Amino acid sequence: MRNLDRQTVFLALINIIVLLTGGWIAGANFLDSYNLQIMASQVPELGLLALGVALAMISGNGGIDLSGIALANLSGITAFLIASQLIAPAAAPMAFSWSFAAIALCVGLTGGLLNGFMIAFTGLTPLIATLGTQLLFTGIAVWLTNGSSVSLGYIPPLDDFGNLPVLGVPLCFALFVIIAGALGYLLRCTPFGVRLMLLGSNEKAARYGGVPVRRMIVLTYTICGLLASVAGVVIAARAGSVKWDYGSSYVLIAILIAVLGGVKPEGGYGRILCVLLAATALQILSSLFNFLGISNFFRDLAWGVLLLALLASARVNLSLWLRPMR
Amino acid sequence: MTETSLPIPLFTRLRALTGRRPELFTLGLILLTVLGVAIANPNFLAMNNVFDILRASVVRGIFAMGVLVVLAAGGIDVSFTAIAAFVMYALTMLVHNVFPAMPLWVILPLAGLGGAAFGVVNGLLIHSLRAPSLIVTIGTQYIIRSALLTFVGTALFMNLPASMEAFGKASLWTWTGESGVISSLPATVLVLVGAAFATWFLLERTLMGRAIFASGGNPDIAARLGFNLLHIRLFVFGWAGLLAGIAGIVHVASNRLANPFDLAGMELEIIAAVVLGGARITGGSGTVTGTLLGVLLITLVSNVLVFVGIPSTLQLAIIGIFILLAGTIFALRSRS
Amino acid sequence: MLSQPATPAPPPFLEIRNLRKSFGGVQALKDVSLTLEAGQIYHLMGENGCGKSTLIKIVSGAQLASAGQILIDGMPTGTLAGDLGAIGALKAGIETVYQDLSLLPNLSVAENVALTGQLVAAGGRLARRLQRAALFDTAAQALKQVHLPGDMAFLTRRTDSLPLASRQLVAIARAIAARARLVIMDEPTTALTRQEVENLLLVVRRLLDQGVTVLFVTHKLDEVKSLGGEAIIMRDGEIVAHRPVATTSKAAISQLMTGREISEARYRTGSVTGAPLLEVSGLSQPRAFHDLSLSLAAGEILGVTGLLDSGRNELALALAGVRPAASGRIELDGQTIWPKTPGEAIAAGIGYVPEDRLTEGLFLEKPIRENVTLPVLDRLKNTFGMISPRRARALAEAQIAGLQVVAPDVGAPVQSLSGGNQQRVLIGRWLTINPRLLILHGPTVGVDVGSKDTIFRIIQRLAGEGMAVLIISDDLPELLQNCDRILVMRQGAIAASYDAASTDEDRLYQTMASGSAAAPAREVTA
Amino acid sequence: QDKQSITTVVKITGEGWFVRMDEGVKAFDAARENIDAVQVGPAQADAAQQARIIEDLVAKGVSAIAVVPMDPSALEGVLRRAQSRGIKVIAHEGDSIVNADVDIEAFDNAAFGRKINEGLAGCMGGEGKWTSFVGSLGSLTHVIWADAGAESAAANHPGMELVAAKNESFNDANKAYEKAKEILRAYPDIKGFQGSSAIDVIGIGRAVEEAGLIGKVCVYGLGLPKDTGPYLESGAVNQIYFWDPKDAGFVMNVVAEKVLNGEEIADGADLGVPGYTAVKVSKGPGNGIIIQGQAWVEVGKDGYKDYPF
Ligand SMILES: Nc1ncnc2c1ncn2[C@@H]1O[C@H](COP(=O)(O)OP(=O)(O)OP(=O)(O)O)[C@@H](O)[C@H]1O
Ligand SMILES: Nc1ncnc2c1ncn2[C@@H]1O[C@H](COP(=O)(O)OP(=O)(O)OP(=O)(O)O)[C@@H](O)[C@H]1O
Ligand SMILES: [Mg+2]
Ligand SMILES: [Mg+2]
Repeated sequence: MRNLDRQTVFLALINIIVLLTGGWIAGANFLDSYNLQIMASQVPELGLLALGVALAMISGNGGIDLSGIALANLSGITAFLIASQLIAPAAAPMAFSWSFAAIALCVGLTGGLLNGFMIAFTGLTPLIATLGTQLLFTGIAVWLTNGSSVSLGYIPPLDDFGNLPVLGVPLCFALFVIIAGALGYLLRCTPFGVRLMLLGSNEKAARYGGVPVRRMIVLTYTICGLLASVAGVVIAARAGSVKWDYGSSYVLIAILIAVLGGVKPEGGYGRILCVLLAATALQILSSLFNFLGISNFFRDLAWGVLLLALLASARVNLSLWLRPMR
Repeated sequence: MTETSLPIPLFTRLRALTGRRPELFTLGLILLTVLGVAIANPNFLAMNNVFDILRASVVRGIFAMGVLVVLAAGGIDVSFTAIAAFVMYALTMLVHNVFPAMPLWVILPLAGLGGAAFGVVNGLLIHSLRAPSLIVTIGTQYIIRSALLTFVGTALFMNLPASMEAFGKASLWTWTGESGVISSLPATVLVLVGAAFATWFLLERTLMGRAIFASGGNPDIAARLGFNLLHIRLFVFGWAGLLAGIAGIVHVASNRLANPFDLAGMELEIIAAVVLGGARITGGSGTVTGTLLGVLLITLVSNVLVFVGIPSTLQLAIIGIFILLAGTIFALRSRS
Repeated sequence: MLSQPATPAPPPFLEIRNLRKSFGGVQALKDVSLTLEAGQIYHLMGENGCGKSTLIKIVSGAQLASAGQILIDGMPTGTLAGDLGAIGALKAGIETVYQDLSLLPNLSVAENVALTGQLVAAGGRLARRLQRAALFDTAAQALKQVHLPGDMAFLTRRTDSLPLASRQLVAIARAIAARARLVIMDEPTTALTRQEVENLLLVVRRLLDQGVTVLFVTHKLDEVKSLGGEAIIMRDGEIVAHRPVATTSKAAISQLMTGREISEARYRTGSVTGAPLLEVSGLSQPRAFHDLSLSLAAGEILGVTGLLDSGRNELALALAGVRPAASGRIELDGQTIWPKTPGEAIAAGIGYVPEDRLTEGLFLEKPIRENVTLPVLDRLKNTFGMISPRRARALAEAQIAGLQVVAPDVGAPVQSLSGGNQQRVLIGRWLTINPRLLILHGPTVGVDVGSKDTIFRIIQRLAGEGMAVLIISDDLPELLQNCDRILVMRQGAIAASYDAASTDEDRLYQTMASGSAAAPAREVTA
Repeated sequence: QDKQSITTVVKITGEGWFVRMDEGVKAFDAARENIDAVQVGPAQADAAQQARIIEDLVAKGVSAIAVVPMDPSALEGVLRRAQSRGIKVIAHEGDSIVNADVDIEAFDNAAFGRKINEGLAGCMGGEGKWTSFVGSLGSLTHVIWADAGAESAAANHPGMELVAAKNESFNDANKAYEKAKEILRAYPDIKGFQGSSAIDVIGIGRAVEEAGLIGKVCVYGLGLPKDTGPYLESGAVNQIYFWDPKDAGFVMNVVAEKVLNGEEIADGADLGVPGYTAVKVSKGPGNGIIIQGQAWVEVGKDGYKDYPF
């Protein structure tokens, strides 16, 4: 128990330290409310995908979701193509936005179900299954758009959702936090979450203990798909356009965030709050680098080092040094 | 229960055979694909096509040999493309700037050495951090690639050393089609043959090979039986790095340019090829023959779509479906 | 220590001096000293968690000692035993057959048997040619000594495709192939049927004849008696006694191990009170069992035994919904049920304690609380659909108190408990659903006499409360001590049914092992 | 008074093209005491990363952003927010962008496409099969060049037959090579290639060289002198077309400075940079304007050594 708290505190501290260091060396602009809002509104795309990866990892059995960003893009593209057929965005922007979101969620649900079924019923390892669906989703997106990006145009409600702060908090960030909160609640406090953790810790024992393993796996990856489609809506809202290869660098970054957040890649353990804190820490760090005009290559280097350092910190036994000398 | 001595049905026997020799299944898929494409477009069986597919398989194949060894030992490596990029770019620059006359037989071993050094660091980290190799190599991939781009260089590099230029152009056999188009079997194929043979020898004829499969089957037990896990990991990732370094140079030589942005994002596709060749992603199995077939299969599928007349916008989706279907059949087969 | 010869003689084969080992705060070994002579058999005995496995791991180089010395032929192997390392121990001729056998599942029989020899010859260095011809030769010879086939088909089989008994023998063949001077066996007989145990004991005797020293770890006193030699008894990380087996009674050994008296008497005191609860008729599963019928009343304890391939395990799995049968009829309390998943069995009121608690039963790194409350999570929800932490804790605490589990806190991970306590946590899980029928599959495998005693008392209490209990086990004394009736299965059918009070091990065993031609000794219909 | 800051955001850091552009930005920075001009860009060719960088610049509060968009439509949102915070937005190679004050094109894209195709047609003698390559179908300018080339061929050279148009090379020389091989296989009698991405001609050139078709097949297209050099030497690539990214980088900053100072840029204005001495100004898709220069350069085997990039 104490161990868990240590990690949360550690990540929270990183957030605060980076933020303060930023304010100190990058100037007051870094800490003003506008920049905080910008950083907050940048977190959800990646954060949602990282939550999906975390969930897949927790379910165990080599769980991972490589198809997240591909599904997010496909959701956005399909939703736009269908919704703009049904409703003219300019005429009824609100109705358009809602139907856009609804269709995107349906696509995410379908894609997640496909992942879940592939993994639960064919015995395909998640890595290969989601690699296959990643290509499939990307491929469909390319086919639908002929490879070019699709511009949504300026649709006020969507744009507001992506960028407008309400009471100082960007809407999409608020949604992200709410989703993360719900997910955290689901994992920690509900029978589903406890079963998922147990399933990830020992699949056979979970089956013998009456956990409906396949249903759980399908459900888990469906949630991952839904998270991806929400990310798709956020992307569409913020970029004002959708394209098949948007965020192609996100696949590995999402895994990075999940692992930085302390999710055990072998399954059975992970905390949503930590994943959230890892996502914000990475965001603040990367914004800081942009503020300082530090090369983006160097930022990637820093992330790699951070990941290894975090893995190493789990290996270092602090009590070894804290023990008084004999 | 006593087994009845009824003649075993053909299907069951076939299944038992592919259970023992999963690469036969891969071979079957290849034959099916070739047959399908040849029916759709008989031109496909022309010699220049065979050469082209071989040529396109070389770099993938060399990488895949390294990945096979890592998978067999129960690990996953996604940093090898970054290692290859680093080695190929840094070494090409070094040779060009300092020893422009360096012959190929020095360059290739140097590349191997450089790659192996990175790989050994991977192995060391995985062993000492006791973390899953997928995660550790994601970290090192970031570090290696961005170190290359931050500290070594980012620009496309066209002035290859003469020996590499010649190696890229060398051909084992040239064939002139009726239209006067020349196609040639590149000499780089020899590197793949060498890498495959060395990997086969290593896996099947040395104690290290057995140790690799042993640690892939169950590392704790292997350690108890006296196999030194640290040595195995250092070797396995070192081997993957070595082959990656060599593959990088082959890539540069045959492309006749060194682009530090190249090869990124290829890693998962190569892992998929090895898995389609019958190696389990959970470790402890896999063969060189199967891996070569897996690479051939992936190259084939990504190269024949034009021949069948599938528009290029559908290619990604088709390859995805193919991986899902083949993977599923594989998974179902090995489960029964 | 105790058996040190008085006159100066050649140094003992193996001497352990003042060995200590601690894990964090736990002192697993406290100052252990021990001498082993060549060609002798030693039995290492003691309750769960007394430090047997730790001692073995240190001697075989799998773990480092905190302090102490190990000498082989009078020569120190380093200040700390762990300096030996796995390969060092193998070189010194120490072979260990661990509880889990330590076979490499994906390698062939030949490789499992003979690879170690080549590895030791190479001094652990891996950059060596694999001697393929020698590999097969050595393996074939070693396998012959344990009565396994040495033909190519068997040599090239993957070990994970072998039955358990053969795997046990393959592991011993490995020790033979490596020309071990000391063979350590950690609970080698837990999963074997009696026939297989006999076979194993035969092999052990032959090893002794060849001058090999054997260190045998077991909880089964009968085997100790049958093999003779010396008993080394541990309690709480210390050696408390070292005496010849021949002159020490079973009761005395038990008492030395536990520090209290354990009765050998029958635990079953109650009698069947209720009406028939479980009615199974015509249950069949191809290649496992066919046309099984049995009935079990509330408050009754029914034992089922048989050889490994008799279908008893499959019967357990079919009733528990893990691997449903193909045809037949199961009635529980007048209702026809057909559990296709463990979940459905649980819903019908069937609890199943699986055979292998580590891989099939427990979530080792998870707290006791979650291990116990898994089947009833839905019942612990409050109005917000949230598991009430208070209720979960209270339930888990009630269960472990009822089963006398020794644990610091229900938040402690299960892996911090000893084997007997782990088993009780697992039983506690099923008691949360108040099952009508509790199926116990090998309830005391790898559990020491003290914990066994506790578990048996719990079983009796449950039956007394009206639960129907089905014990599937090959530990015949356990069945005789606890059951009302014992069904003996053979080749997928029920060969006989005995009244437990009036039968004995020999008769049960004969029924189990006799060929299908021999008629059962006496049929008792319930 | 605060120094003004102009940040140029490119598609990807480190590529030869943008390294050369950086020289222009640096030159501008050195030339202006009171202006800080720097160039940044993402590490991966990913529109998302580019958008993030711009957002951070907006938060940082730079005076002007000059951007070479990876995917113009993916930047509309963030550029609108930049403008609403009073930041001036200059684009280059993005004449479809609505939320920009100025878009600078080195030339009239359609004219550039026609020009390349004219060269190709001359080499082919106005007869035979030819095909075109684009970096990706999403690259607007590439598509314009390829389409304009196709129109020009259709209008002026009825003997030229366009086959398998607009092959995607994904800005990867190896992919361009493999595509070109496929084309050579599928159309053994092909006579000409028109490339759009700077590396297209490298890949095509290699395929042509290996097939022993130097002199039989014409290769024309966008290219960088230094990178394409070996193929120009061997004759596998006949002629390359480009504009100097250094000048483009410089002129973007010049325009940004003018916009910051509130200066009007009229039709025919002289921006003081070669190729941009008499620019054409037209209205953009949004409230901004589009500036067009005549900054193209065309070199073959003989002239490429004059350009050190
Ligand atoms: N790796 C470890 N970390 C912490 N404690 C350990 C570890 N291994 C053993 N222990 C503790 O050391 C003590 C001795 O354990 P050991 O496994 O040697 O017992 P054992 O006599 O073999 O028991 P059993 O009969 O159940 O096999 C126990 O209290 C156990 O909990
Ligand atoms: N020295 C030997 N004595 C007896 N049988 C052997 C010996 N060497 C190999 N065999 C068996 O003969 C069969 C064929 O051997 P081969 O050398 O072709 O190995 P393989 O595993 O089939 O091939 P590869 O190593 O190429 O995958 C196998 O079943 C192998 O186990
Ligand atoms: Mg033990
Ligand atoms: Mg200046």
